Amino acid sequence: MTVDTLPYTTFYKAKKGIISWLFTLDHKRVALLYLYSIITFFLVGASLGILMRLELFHPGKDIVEPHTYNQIFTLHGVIMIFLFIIPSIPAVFGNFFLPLLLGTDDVAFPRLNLFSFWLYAIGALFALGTLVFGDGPADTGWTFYAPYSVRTGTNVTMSVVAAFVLGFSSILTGLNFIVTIHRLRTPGMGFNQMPLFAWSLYATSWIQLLATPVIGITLLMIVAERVFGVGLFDPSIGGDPVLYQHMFWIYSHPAVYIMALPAMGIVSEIIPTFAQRTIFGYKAIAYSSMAIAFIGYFVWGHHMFTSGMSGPAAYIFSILTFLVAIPTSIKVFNWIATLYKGSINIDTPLLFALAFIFNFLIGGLTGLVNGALAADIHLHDTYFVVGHLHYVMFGGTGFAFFGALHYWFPKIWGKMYNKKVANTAFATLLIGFNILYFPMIILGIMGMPRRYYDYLPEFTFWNQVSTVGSWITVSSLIVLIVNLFVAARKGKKAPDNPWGGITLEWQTKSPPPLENFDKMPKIPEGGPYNYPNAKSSN
Amino acid sequence: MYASNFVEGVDFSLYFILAISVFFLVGITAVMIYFLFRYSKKRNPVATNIEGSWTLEIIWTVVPTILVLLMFWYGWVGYRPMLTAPDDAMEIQAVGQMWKWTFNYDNGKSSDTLVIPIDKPIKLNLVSKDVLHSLYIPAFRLKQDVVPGKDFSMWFIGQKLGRYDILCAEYCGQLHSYMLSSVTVVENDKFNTWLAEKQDNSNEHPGLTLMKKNACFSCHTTDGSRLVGPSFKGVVGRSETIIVDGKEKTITVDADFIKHKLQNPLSSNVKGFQSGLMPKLPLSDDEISHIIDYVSTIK
Amino acid sequence: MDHTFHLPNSGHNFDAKASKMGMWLFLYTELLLFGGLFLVYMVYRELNSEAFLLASFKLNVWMGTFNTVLLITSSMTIAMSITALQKGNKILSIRLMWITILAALGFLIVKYFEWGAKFEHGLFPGMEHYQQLPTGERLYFYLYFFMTGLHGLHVIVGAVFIMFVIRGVKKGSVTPERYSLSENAGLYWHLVDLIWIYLFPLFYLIH
Amino acid sequence: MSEKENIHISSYKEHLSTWLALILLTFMTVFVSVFGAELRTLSVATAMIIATVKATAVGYYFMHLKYEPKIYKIMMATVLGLFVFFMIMITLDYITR
Ligand code: HEA
Ligand code: HEA
Ligand code: HEC
Ligand code: CUA
Ligand SMILES: [Cu+2]
Repeated sequence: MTVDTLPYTTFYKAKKGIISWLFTLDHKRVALLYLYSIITFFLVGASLGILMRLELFHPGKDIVEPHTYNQIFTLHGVIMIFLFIIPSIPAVFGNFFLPLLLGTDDVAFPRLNLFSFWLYAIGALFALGTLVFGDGPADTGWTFYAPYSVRTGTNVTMSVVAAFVLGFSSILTGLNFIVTIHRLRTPGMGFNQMPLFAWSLYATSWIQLLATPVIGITLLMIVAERVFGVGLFDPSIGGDPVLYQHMFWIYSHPAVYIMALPAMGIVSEIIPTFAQRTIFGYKAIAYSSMAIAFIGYFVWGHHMFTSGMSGPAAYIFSILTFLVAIPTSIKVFNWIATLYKGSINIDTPLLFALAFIFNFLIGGLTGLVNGALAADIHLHDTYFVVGHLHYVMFGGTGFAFFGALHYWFPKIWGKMYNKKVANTAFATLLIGFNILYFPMIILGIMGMPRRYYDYLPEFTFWNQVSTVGSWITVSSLIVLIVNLFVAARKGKKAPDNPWGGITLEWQTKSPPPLENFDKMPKIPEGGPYNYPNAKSSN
Repeated sequence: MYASNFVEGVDFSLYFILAISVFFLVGITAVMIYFLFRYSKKRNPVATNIEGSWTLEIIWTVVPTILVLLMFWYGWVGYRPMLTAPDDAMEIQAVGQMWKWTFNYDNGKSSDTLVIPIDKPIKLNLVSKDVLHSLYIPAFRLKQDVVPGKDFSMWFIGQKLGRYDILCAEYCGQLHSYMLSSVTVVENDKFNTWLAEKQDNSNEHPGLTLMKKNACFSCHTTDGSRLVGPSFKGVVGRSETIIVDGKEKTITVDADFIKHKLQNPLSSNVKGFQSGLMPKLPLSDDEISHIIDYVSTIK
Repeated sequence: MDHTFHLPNSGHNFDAKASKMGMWLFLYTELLLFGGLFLVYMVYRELNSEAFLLASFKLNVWMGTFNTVLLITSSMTIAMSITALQKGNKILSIRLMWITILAALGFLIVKYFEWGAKFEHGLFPGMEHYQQLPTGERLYFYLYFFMTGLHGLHVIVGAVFIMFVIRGVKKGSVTPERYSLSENAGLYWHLVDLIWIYLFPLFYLIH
Repeated sequence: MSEKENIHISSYKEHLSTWLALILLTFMTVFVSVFGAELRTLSVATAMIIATVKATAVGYYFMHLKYEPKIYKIMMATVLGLFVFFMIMITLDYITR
């Protein structure tokens, strides 16, 4: 641990004033701009989620009209997907830590990086602008399925343009990361000496780069269709709504791995640090990221098993869906094996990482159920899918996001949070989360369709359990966020390397100086996680 | 006995995967928690660097692969029979439109709910008049999207007497969650008498019959309350604000306006209501005048 | 404050290889953007092959051929302009770039007349005659306008990009040693050509 | 970066001959389609093959792909492979419906 008492200027203090933030070229500041916006949108989206749960507490009308409910879940989905979860880990922690992990001082194209943030901001304005302009936010579901999305009078155009702009922002982030990884690794660091988070970002970036344009053009077609009044998916001119679904999912399935892979990268960082030993199966984890990214392109059809797709196509998509589960399971087993013979320091970030594994298991295994043709015929578009998607996205990526926040908090702010409060928030969050979403899986098996404003009386009990869970979840999240907020302002000073990590970001000061490193960072001998204090295995 | 011929296959694939899932979930979680205690910093102050093991990697690649292939297989086995209906299946047309199901039988009978004979293959030919819907019978474990412009179908055999819910499982707009109906499985002879029952519309206003048939009442009420569209109560002669080409104007609703509205639903929009929802229905001039005739009687 | 240490692998250094790689990656996204449209085209053509055939007779093959030649030629001139720049011949390089821009302009003018003719016949989506066409032909013209329109947009962007390079060469920010901007403009322009190479047979030559 | 860049400067002659090939191929494809109308499906196939040959020439010579490091070719192949896979899967759905 370097205890450097020489005064230095942190990146916070290097320049002053709001302008210096909004036009910054420093990757760390861009990351923080993203962080604050993303947390804001998460809170907006989450509040909409709470509203839905309140409405669903009883069958029949409780607080909003059906039309409003439909707008709420659409806006909830759009915010959570495009404004929160897709940018969450790459744009915040990727931006902040990729250069640090690689031992460089910025991403390859700092200007482009700022530009992606601005695109993100513009996209966000469009998404929220639907609240004010036109006939309110879209009421189509986040999937914007034609032809309903073409017929409805709500402001679909603006929501779709928002998604388009946000997609562009995501493409540019991906592009930036790929070039950064290819060109800016510190001398001596080959691909196989890169930390696993960098690997996962590399895989993610390729998905962002190659899948996003497809949805871009698809959404443009929806816009054109609404503007000219006729279009490519309109059945009355021979168009095919099922083709729209193909185009949509060609992007949106790979997109779920944009959400999941960086989260897996985080977990692969946290576990070795807290087990104080090298990661088990470095190459298996690294290459399985690439495998997931690659196979992930070929399974989009599993969202369309009931859409009228042909039997042979369903057959192939189903088999490929199952194959994509294999590289994920390889990762899970390697993580567990990394705990074996470690010297485990049970601390908040590790708890989040392990909770990620637990939740993601439930999410992933329910995903397998969805992938089976017969089962999916029954479960498609029911609450089972809603349960699945929250388990993987919130229980998985969401937990990893909060885990990363707790892991790197001392590095970003140079302060330490109150661990007792953090652990309490964690425990209640885990419990509340499961009470909130497990009932949805049961409801789905019982046959309750999703996007339902009202439901049959037999579904009441589990809906009420779920709503109660949502209250626990809110409370614990508020505690979690307030705790971090307080710590950032007046927490105790944290050491430069509080967890004893050996990846390069821990070799600089907390918070890092403007140029990240003031001397050449040293790559650990024998792999990025080869802890010098641990016994070697033979 | 299962409610339909598909229940067994679907449930088997579902519970087969769930069982394996529970095994892995419990197993992995237990091992994780055990390691957490066994190798905590207190109990095991010095860690051991283990780089990995290709034997293990291969084991935990191959075993899940075999398991998922099994899962795939049972999924396919349960699904395959859904693809092709037997030739002797009885065909019924199922029409989905915003927010109503209609079932048309070969003899011209049409009904809001589905009634089928027991133990007989039924083939539903699915037609959508507007947007996507999905005909979902949870008890039968069966679901198929209804796509405008495409002739898709689904088939099944009702194997147990009783009444089961039909739900719409594909989001289709405002009242998606109210697009409900039911399927009743009855004895064969009971079905035949039901099918032969003629619907007696002779003392009903022809306009009303037409409007029921076209599902006007899923959006419009006759008692003055607001649903999706304006109520028909006292429409004729009502003065209201409409929006044409983005400009507001005040008109008095009369027969001509209604006729125009039915022929070109998108040409105008009543202020305060969502535009774009009122469907364009293939109505002849005669039918339109019947409808107008009836609408004028709703006071 | 006063540390003088700088990493050798800095994101703020000029790195020609990085910017070329960035450009290529960007081209991939462009390819897949059009790729999405090609997928839609493929499906609809499969479902309506007769109608597509009939509709394609309403396009003018010779105008299309002329435009193809224009784009190929401009592709050559821009490639040559990079060679000229690398060899230090700035004036030739600028001239070749101007020729490229002129070709782009020519392309757009021909397109303008083609589109104009279609407008006159009311073939633009939403127009009177369009609404009376059989469904397959409507899809064809919808795709025609969408795809050539988007391509036209790329032609404009490419031309503007090249103008920036010309300015750079004149001002001295693009030089025989530091030519990656001109290289990237060239790559972009070739992509525009590449897409047209497929658009041309798919719309004009289904005979 | 400090490492030595190995710059390849393509010659004017190479560009010119590529151009010539492209023009010839263009006229060939027009010829086949306008005068070989009876061939029908065959002409679609030829048109696409010719287009692909042209595209390869543009990529290889005009865009210098030939002289780039291997990684560029791998990336390009991946992208195209991906796209072809999309085409195959969607076609599969439509032809087996
Ligand atoms: C972070 C996002 C994320 C992730 C990672 C996943 C991962 C997976 N998803 Fe999920 N999915 C979504 C987000 C995600 N999904 C969303 C948002 C939707 C709904 C979209 C909408 O309609 O709105 C959806 C919907 C969805 C469907 C469509 C359901 C329907 O609408 O009918 C299907 C169907 O196959 C599916 C499957 C899978 C599978 C097989 C995986 C796999 O990758 C999971 C792999 C993981 C594991 C398998 C667990 C770990 C493995 C082990 C512990 C080893 C033991 C396991 C074996 C024996 C193999 N998902
Ligand atoms: C990352 C993604 C994500 C996350 C985190 C969430 C979080 C939540 N979602 Fe989400 N959800 C989706 C993504 C997500 N959702 C998607 C993609 C859909 C599909 C949409 C569609 O069908 O088109 C969906 C659909 C969906 C439905 C189904 C709607 C339907 O089909 O009818 C429901 C229903 O209960 C629901 C509920 C919730 C709830 C209660 C939360 C809660 O967990 C939220 C918990 C968080 C909090 C409670 C935050 C606490 C803080 C505050 C409340 C603010 C306090 C204020 C300050 C301190 C300033 N969601
Ligand atoms: C899917 C919902 C829906 C269905 C089905 C529907 N309508 Fe409507 N209708 C609307 C909406 C919404 C409006 C108001 C908005 C507008 O003007 O477009 C409307 C407006 C009208 C108006 C104008 C009312 C006024 O106050 O000026 C008439 C008349 C009308 N509908 C008749 C019918 C008839 C007759 C049918 C059946 C044959 C029918 N509608 C079916 C949704 C529907
Ligand atoms: Cu019909 Cu939902
Ligand atoms: Cu998916």
